[in-house]
Amino acid sequence: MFDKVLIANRGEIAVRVIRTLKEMGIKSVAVFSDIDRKSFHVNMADEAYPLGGKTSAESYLVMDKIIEVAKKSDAQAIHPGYGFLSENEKFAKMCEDNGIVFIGPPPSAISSMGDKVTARRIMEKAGVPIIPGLEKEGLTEEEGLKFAKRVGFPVMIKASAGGGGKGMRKVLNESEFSKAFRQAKSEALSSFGDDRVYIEKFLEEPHHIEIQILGDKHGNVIYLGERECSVQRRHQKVIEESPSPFIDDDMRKKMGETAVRAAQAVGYFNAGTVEFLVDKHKNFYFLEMNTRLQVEHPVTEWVTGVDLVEYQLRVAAGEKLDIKQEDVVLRGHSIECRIYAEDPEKNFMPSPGKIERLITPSGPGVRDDSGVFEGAEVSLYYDPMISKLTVFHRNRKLAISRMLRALDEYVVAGIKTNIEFHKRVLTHPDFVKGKYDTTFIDNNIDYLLERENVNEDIAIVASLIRYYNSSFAGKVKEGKKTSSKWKDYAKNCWII
Amino acid sequence: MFDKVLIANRGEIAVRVIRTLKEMGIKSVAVFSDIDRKSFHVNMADEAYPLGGKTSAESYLVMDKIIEVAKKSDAQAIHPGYGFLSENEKFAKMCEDNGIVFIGPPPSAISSMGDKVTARRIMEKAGVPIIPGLEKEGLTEEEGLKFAKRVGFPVMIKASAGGGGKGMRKVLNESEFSKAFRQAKSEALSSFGDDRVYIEKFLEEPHHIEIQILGDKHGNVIYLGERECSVQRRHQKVIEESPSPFIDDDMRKKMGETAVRAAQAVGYFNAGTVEFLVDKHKNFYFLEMNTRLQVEHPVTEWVTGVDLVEYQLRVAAGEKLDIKQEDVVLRGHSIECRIYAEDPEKNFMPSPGKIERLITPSGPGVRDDSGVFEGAEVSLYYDPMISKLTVFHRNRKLAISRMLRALDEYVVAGIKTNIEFHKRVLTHPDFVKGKYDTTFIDNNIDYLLERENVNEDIAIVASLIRYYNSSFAGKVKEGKKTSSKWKDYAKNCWII
Amino acid sequence: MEVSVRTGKREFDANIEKEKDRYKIDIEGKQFFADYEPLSETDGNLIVEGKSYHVIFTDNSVYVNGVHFDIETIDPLKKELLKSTKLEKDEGAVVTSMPGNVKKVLVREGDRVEAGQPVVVLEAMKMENELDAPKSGIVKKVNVKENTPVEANAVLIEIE
Amino acid sequence: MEVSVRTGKREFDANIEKEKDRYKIDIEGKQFFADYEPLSETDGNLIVEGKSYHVIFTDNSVYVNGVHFDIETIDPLKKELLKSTKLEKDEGAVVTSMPGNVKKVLVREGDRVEAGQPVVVLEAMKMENELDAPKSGIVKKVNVKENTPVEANAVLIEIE
Repeated sequence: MFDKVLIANRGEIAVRVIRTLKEMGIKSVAVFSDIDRKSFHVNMADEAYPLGGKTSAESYLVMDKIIEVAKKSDAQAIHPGYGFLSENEKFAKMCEDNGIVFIGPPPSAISSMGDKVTARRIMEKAGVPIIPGLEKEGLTEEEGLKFAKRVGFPVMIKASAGGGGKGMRKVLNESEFSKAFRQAKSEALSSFGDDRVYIEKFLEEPHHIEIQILGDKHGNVIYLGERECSVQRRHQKVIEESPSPFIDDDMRKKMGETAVRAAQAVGYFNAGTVEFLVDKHKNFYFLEMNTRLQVEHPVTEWVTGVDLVEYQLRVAAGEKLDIKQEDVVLRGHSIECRIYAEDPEKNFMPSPGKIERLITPSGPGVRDDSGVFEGAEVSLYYDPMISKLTVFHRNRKLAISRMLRALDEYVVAGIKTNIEFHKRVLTHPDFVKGKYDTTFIDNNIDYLLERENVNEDIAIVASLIRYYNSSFAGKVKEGKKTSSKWKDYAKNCWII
Repeated sequence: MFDKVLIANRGEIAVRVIRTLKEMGIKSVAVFSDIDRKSFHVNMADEAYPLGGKTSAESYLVMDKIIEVAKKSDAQAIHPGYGFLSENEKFAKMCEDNGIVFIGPPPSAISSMGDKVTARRIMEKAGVPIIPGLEKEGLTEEEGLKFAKRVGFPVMIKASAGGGGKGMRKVLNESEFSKAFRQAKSEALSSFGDDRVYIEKFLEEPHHIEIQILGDKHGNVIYLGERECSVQRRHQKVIEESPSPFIDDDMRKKMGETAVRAAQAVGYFNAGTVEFLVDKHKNFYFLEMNTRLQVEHPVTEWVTGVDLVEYQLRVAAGEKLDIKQEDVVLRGHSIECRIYAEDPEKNFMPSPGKIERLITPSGPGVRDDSGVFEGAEVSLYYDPMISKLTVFHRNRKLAISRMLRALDEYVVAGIKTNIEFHKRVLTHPDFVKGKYDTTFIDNNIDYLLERENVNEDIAIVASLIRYYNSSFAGKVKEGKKTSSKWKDYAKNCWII
Repeated sequence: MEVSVRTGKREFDANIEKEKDRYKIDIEGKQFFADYEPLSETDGNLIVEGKSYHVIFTDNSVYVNGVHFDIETIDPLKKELLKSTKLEKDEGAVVTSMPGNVKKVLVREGDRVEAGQPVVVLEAMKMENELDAPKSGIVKKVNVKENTPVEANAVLIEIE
Repeated sequence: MEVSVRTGKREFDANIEKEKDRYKIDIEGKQFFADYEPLSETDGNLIVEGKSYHVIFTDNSVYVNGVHFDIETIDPLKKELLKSTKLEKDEGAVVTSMPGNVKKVLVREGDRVEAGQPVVVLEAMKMENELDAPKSGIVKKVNVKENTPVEANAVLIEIE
């Protein structure tokens, strides 16, 4: 096993990886941008080296600098986390060339899965169901339209080299096709330097369900159940759960075995995720494969008892998997709520600033994977996800209750978060029944944004007491603490 | 199920119970002494009522006041936690008489198990092995000595009505017997108002292993594995784990079935613990039964997946157990470290004061059941246990590593704690091998109190930087922040 | 003690008095008896009619059991001052109802301004207030200089 | 900057200088280059030779990665003053080596005192210092009053 591992990442996932490294007796090396000098992962790591720069492009994406730190610190391996360089074939190769183990799959698997057209081709060959689609070099608008008419609208146009919604267009009918096709191509070009696009049948009321797999360098691949990720906002996952309330044991087995086939088709090792779209008739189609640790991996850890980061390290070090498929049993239910620094009432705009007060939940069946601490500054430079709250209980109903209890304990003051939004989702009748698909948030946004303000009178009582005490303590002098909002009020009252 | 439950307790166990009440949608009512107005459990509860008083005797032990609050707040049931009134037969009856459900066993079971002589008699009749001993009304010194000579020294003299080490004497040989007998009797009288004592064979290298049981009001009793509690200091548990590294499946089953028999012999329902002493030949003997929730219950919750507080409530409300014995599977390994506000270097003296800084661990497989918060005052009036840290992993070795990682994350500044002491225990070769009994701490105290101070130079560097910066910021004026310890130094330097 | 309160939807005068160890509070006719205990600089526990609440104060907000509220409290006298005099003698006049200190003049004579555009920053009642143009037009006259005091009802700027 | 340092076992003078963004520190011949970043009033992160440490300061202690240390730092001049003059002219004399202010006199003439028992509280160098009886005996003379200044080397109390 390694003695020292560098984590080429930041925030909660860097902290997450450091925790398992500590448990394995492996020294951890953090890297940080200028913005992140005060961050949690730097404080948690055994060693920390500056990358300089502010943006990701100036820091966490600079491969040379990271390799240099790895060499300087004698790190034998690099864990890339998710995002950043985690699915960068070039970086994986660069590690190899420098005698450093990249904790991920072989570079060839990254490149195969990174290009959607290639991935579809390989999956098709491996017998993995794919969404009816048309992908060919030099696809013309005419060919595309002909295909769309054949499979029926709506269809999706997607960038071959893309991801995350860029270069993606949903086309409802024939008349929209031409414009959408051209827009998708130009967006693909500007985003990925590659204007190739492909066309797919659009699935209605689709579920996003993904299978966690784990493979070693000796050809063994197992699956560790699924995650239901259909609570999404603009293709951004918000809440995930395992198992999915939508599928049963038979389907789980079928999807799991398909995912293993998909992984084996590209000679995969490492933890990985095969994402599927599942339509309302429970047909499932390969969507893409994420060749790295997933944000929502803790729900799988809860239900299977497997520490995925530990196994990433063991596999990377060449160990054989000591878990067999029959050892994997889902032992209850787990839910994850991603805590974002954002203001749901202002169209989910990021809400950077200082976390003035932070109380994280604890007690039975609760796990908080946080990337921040009280007093931390949430910057606009990086992802606004500050933490992942996960819970476990023996069934889904109890897990929802536990999550609501944990969310009640969770306090983040100073910046806005989506904690109240999560509570609305978890108490929505459709969510409670487990009857939701990827359209859930959009279709219920008004309900989900409502606030009850049951304790407004109490908030007033508290404010009055604060005002009363600070008046007598002579602290209202500045008028700042207790009445700063009256600035706006005063402004409105001027006679002009 | 109940709508509202009063918790007749404080600290971490009150918080623990409130968490499950919230998950079950039951309102929680806290009570508090004058000292506890600012405490965590008051802040967590839905409702809170003052009991007045400072000591336990003036507050948490005043039955009338607690019943009065329960009535005033319309609580239908009272959860007594552990300690205080949890094993008070009179209080259980008083609840009954006032139409309030006591969340515990029938009063008769409390009284049967509360008197050691009675308990021994019942256990003997039920075929539960007991330590060879002599108990009879009006036991004389001569009878005692005769018995001791027959079974062989050492023997233990114990108070019939006692517990917690009071009125307890270990007698190594005949010459000590007379004095010890008289001391035990007088201590028993002053502690419990009852001078009856009994005599037992003393077991060498004994393990303290206890079985968690759970019974309903319909006669069903199951056992939920064991807890190894042999890491003790003066009969005070410090670290517990489940399963015990000392026993195997066969023995677990034998002890479990014996514990169920013990519970059934007194018509038990509620969660309960049957404590056994196990000698080095793996003979086990009934020690006592705790007719309430146990401090160390979270390790059982981790390995069995059962929320014991939830089942206490369900059973108390008359529900039938929906878990059968065959459903109970131990799924890994859990360890608990009790975090005490105490100074191991000063003979474990309680260390009251303000918690200036508190950082609690999180991440995979870690649970912290705390009764305090940053800024809280730890008072001398009550138990100095501020938190229970528990971890879970798939085997014992990994669980130890995880606990060490979690202890590394745990920071309590301002008061002294036993966190470093725990780390010494967890890395002691005998503990690592799982080869320890109740003499472990006493036999290894020097090793366990050693400190490594590996980072002393870094502490000096930090102090110098602090001094440097505060000098330039003009903050050293007072000489307080950076050199208060020089008072003592200066004192020693005076020429007198 | 009278205190003016404003929430997102409501605006009213409340009353708070201290009676022994508790506070007696009147909010729009509803009476509350509150037992408040500070836990730290930011946190406190509030017990009202037996119910317990964890309260956190930040510079601008109060959190009750973790849920965020914007509640504004101010001395009713100050509030009255702020809105007392409704002068409307000249549609184009930027007038202050309070004495204060001109912090910044944001326009010059001859500038084109839009209705609602801030034209002067005035410091009064320890607060900075932006005064907006009452209508669109051209700045005819600037009657004040920066860092100079002005009287109540003074016409600071005239717009044509 | 010279700083006197005392730990449980060690006592020495250290040196600390600031060089650009980092601190250069000398501890008993060992040199450290430290990058320190405060995280809050109490917390900071320290990077020394690539190693990262979480540091917490309380009034009397410093915690490194959660582990508690008692480190005392003081201006070497003050320290010297505190221990410079070793007068031993009279075994029974309670003498101050520094000028200061008598805060409290804990004994009266004729009192019986034990060796090591505090007899005077002196405020000097912004610190309160208890002066102990150098030997057991009877207080023969109290030469000072509370709240009055005394010179260095003054004999405050005589014990016989």
